[in-house]
Amino acid sequence: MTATTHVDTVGHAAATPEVDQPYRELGLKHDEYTRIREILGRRPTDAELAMYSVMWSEHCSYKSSKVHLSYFGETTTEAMRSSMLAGIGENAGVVDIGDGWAVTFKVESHNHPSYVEPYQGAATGVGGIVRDILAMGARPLAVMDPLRFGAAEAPDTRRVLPGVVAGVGGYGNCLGLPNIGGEVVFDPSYQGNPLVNALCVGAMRVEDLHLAHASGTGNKVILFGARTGLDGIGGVSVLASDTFAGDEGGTGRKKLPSVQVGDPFTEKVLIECCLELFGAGLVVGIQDLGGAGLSCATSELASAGDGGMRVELDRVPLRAKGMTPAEILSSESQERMCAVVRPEDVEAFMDVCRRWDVIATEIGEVTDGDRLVITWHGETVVDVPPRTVAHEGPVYQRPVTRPADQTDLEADDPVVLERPHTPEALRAEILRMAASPNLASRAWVTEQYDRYVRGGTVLAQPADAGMVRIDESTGRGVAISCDCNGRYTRLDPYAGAQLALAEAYRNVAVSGARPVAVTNCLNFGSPEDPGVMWQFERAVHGLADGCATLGIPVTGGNVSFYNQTGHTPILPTPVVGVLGVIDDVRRRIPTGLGAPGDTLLLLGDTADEFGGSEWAHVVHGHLGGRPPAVDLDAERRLAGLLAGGGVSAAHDLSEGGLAQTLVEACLLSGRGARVTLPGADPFVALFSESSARVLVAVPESGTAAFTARCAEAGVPCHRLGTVEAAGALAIEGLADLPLDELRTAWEGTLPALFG
Amino acid sequence: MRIGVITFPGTLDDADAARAVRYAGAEAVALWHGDADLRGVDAVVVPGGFSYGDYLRAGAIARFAPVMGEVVRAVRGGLPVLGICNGFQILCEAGLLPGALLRNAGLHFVCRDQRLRVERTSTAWTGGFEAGAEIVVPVKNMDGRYTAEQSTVDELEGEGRVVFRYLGANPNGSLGDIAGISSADGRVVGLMPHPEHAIDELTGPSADGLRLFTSVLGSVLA
Amino acid sequence: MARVVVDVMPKPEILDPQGQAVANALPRLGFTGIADVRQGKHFELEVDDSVDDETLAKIAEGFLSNPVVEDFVVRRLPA
Amino acid sequence: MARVVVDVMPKPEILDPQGQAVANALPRLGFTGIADVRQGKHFELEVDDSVDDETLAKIAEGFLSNPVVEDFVVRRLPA
Ligand SMILES: Nc1ncnc2c1ncn2[C@@H]1O[C@H](COP(=O)(O)OP(=O)(O)O)[C@@H](O)[C@H]1O
Ligand SMILES: [Mg+2]
Repeated sequence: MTATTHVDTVGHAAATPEVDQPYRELGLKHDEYTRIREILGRRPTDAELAMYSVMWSEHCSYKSSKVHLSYFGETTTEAMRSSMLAGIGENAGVVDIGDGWAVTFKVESHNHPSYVEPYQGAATGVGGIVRDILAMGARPLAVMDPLRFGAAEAPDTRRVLPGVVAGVGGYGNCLGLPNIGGEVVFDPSYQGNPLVNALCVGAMRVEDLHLAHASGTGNKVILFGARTGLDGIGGVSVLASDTFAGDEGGTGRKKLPSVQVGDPFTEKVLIECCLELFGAGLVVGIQDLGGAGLSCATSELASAGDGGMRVELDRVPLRAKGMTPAEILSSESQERMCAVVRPEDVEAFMDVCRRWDVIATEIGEVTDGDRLVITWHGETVVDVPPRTVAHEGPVYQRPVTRPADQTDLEADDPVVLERPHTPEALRAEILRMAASPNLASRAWVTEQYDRYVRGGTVLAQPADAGMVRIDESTGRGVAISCDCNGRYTRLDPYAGAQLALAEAYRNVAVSGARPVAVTNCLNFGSPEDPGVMWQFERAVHGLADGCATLGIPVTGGNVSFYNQTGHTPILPTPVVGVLGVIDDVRRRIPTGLGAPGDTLLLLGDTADEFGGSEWAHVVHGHLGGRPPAVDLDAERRLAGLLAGGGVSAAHDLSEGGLAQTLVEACLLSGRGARVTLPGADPFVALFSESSARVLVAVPESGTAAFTARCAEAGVPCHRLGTVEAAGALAIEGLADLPLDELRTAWEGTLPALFG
Repeated sequence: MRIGVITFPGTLDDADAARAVRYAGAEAVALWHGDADLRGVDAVVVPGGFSYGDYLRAGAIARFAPVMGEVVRAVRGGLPVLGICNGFQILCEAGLLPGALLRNAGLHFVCRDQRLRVERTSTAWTGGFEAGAEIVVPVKNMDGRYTAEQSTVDELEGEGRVVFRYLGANPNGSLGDIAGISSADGRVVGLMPHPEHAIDELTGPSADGLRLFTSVLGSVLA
Repeated sequence: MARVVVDVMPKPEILDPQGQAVANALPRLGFTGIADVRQGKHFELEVDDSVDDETLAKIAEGFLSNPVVEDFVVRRLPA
Repeated sequence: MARVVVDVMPKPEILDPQGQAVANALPRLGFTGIADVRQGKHFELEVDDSVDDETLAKIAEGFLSNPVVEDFVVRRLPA
């Protein structure tokens, strides 16, 4: 049996319109299939059907989210756009950060694969986002990993979390990229739907920006990197079994696991090889191969270019025997890239690949037509207008309805919850909160990640934001933070998305950097649920409006739908990443307490706000009411103040409130503090999660000047106390908490659960 | 003074090692695994990373590279060589240092700021330290558990060839808390922690690691 | 007491970067004629005679291997 | 073409934390009667008939295993 004897060619497809094709099994709706037949004027071949089905999937086509995502564009002003070199629609957004440097960053989800196979799912998630950044022409500089799991003590979390963390580390460490931050959040709603988001940031000289375009008739298309195997073609295997049915008892591939295995060593070599190719000016256009593999790379390159493309699929180096054209086009084998190269540069291109032992194969060329034509041993198996595959997929206006329970949820105000009053009870509550899974030290996770490689890491976990140096001569660098509180978003998706933005923005500002751009990863339930679509629409609007208020653009993002078990969706989780620029990383603000004798100030006001709070969750298992009020103007004033310096250390306030911030600041710097709580109600002062607040340490001698600057900037400032050398957090009239006791509480939890 | 820094496929900390060399005031010379040529350098650093993915065994494949043949030859002539992390593993695999480095006892990759004691200062790479100095240098590895036959360990201890020892919690289950060792003549040193990540307080926990690189300047010029 | 061996190998269609690394290195070391290498895990267990084959299969499948990406073989060694 | 298997195990006197971890976990999973577990590597090679036993031993000893800490066994499988 040879594959060629059974291949479904364009000619064969035209001659056999009646053939029954398994489009439903491939996830296409009847009217989508009908549209493909209309576009082509005949039925699609197996290979075409494979391409359209993956490219028109929710994941690749954004068919449910497109109509909402356009709001990001509508709300981005010219001023916000001015420093954007590439935005939504490219592999990753690119921002001009000055001095001739461009920075690109993006988050992507790898949620479901990480549930099926935690290690490989997480590993290939990191690998994929790194290739996205590489495809912009940038050197990848660092990664981050916002993660969410089911309840900390659930048995499945014990399966998923250690595997995910080992996978993120196994891939990133071996690739030589420092991990500079992320999130670990536990909530029962993620049981069965863990969220594994991965962020990568890279930098390049502005003139080296490479976009995914296949232009220039006669230019060659070169596939390089790993061989193509049967990875991740689960869905398309129905075509294979169809094609082969009857032969040798049907060698269908029904049982193929749809997992991909990562090879970080190959990716490391691929990165160095690509950078050498870029440096030598040998690349006209480039695209990574991620989800949808060659289907995506060829159709996107061709449709973004000015001509057509011809590809000889039988030239693709394979790892498995007997692969069909449809399988080769759909394979999600990792560590591959596709480049467009001028004919006169092909030899030099191949030389660089040989030096790095990277397999490179010319598989086609750019043509002057407007068709993507793919042949298999001389016969045409694909002949399509590439835009119809890559950009003109279906668009849905899904029904949007505010969920029926939303009103009751908002009405369920946490004021009714029993609060601790006595000093003893408050002291115990501080320790209990510090030890709770969402607030406890992340060291068990982050110690598995290399933070030092490349020698440019200035801040990393447990700092508020990660920071890397980009230019060694000037000290110019970037800071990034990713945040989201899904409980806030559940209570109010519009405000929740803004609170995520506010926190990431604040974390970046607290590091001493100036926030300049935003990326996101919107993790939601099923778009076919009108309630979920309502959450989605509200969150997008909240984020976009928030960005407009702050004056920083969304440069890209990713949508992950269908995160639900049965009819129960996850908490709506729009993870927001904010990028900041710092002219000289030597001026970064360390996270912690500063020197003994420094004055401790609380910037921002505290109100009685417990809706969606960690305290309500930990102590009462309660979720209801309103999330904390959003005040983006206050966030902006705060950021402006911090950019002016004068601070020796800082730490932002978020989940767990001031109590948690004080505990962490003491433990991170190994110093004590003597503080008096502001306001009349110690419980509110300790645990409220009001936004736009930061704890800062200011040298004693500079305190008066700093508070004057606060007044000028319109930032409320409350004197809390002083930093002490001695080892305790002393809260006046309430509690004396020795650092050792705090440390035991804070550091013991994750090792005990996952040790 | 010129110090070579070798790059294998999968080497990660070569740029960092080169930066440390420059901070120490020497010239860093890039050496390529496939070239049997040390380009006339006065000392060599075999840096950290995951050469060939460490898929077979840490350092197992890299040690057969053409450049390593030259390193082995030059060591016989007294060339100072420093192996850091994967570089240490490669030197052990190549037989330039005794013993082997196995999977961490905790079975996880461990990255932390590690306290060390400098046990031997009569090596090409530690001459600038005070005997018994305590330093802080990052450790980050998957396979850092130093292991050797008891007789080898006894010999190392007896001859004072343990150069660095972990203080506080042993991060990987290394025998005798051994973090780094040297050849009998003190010209070849291997250690798991990363001195090239401790060359200033901006990007590392201390600047203690820089002293290994300044030490070798002294030892070569002397 | 019986000695039991469990060999766990990546499934044939699954990428095996470890085996690949070895296969690619062999010719460089001067060894030719090795067409393919796959690398997996080898476990040696000392088990009580009371432990039956079904239990061993459960241990191998549910714990020593990851059925999503690996196959296994259990062998009892002659005492 | 012949199929050759090489098993590489940590020497008996070398601490084997991976095997230990398995051995410690089994009782927690409800499997009793497993006295000891050791974990090593298992290689499967496809070799040309021209490759003799001596060459295979060299590959196993000089490359697939580290004689300082590991032992190995080479087996040719019946075709
Ligand atoms: N999965 C992870 N990977 C890397 N760093 C993490 C991860 N989870 C948390 N961190 C880091 O731990 C620190 C504390 O996290 P978090 O409490 O979420 O910070 P914040 O509330 O300031 O956003 C931060 O530096 C964060 O980047
Ligand atoms: Mg956070």
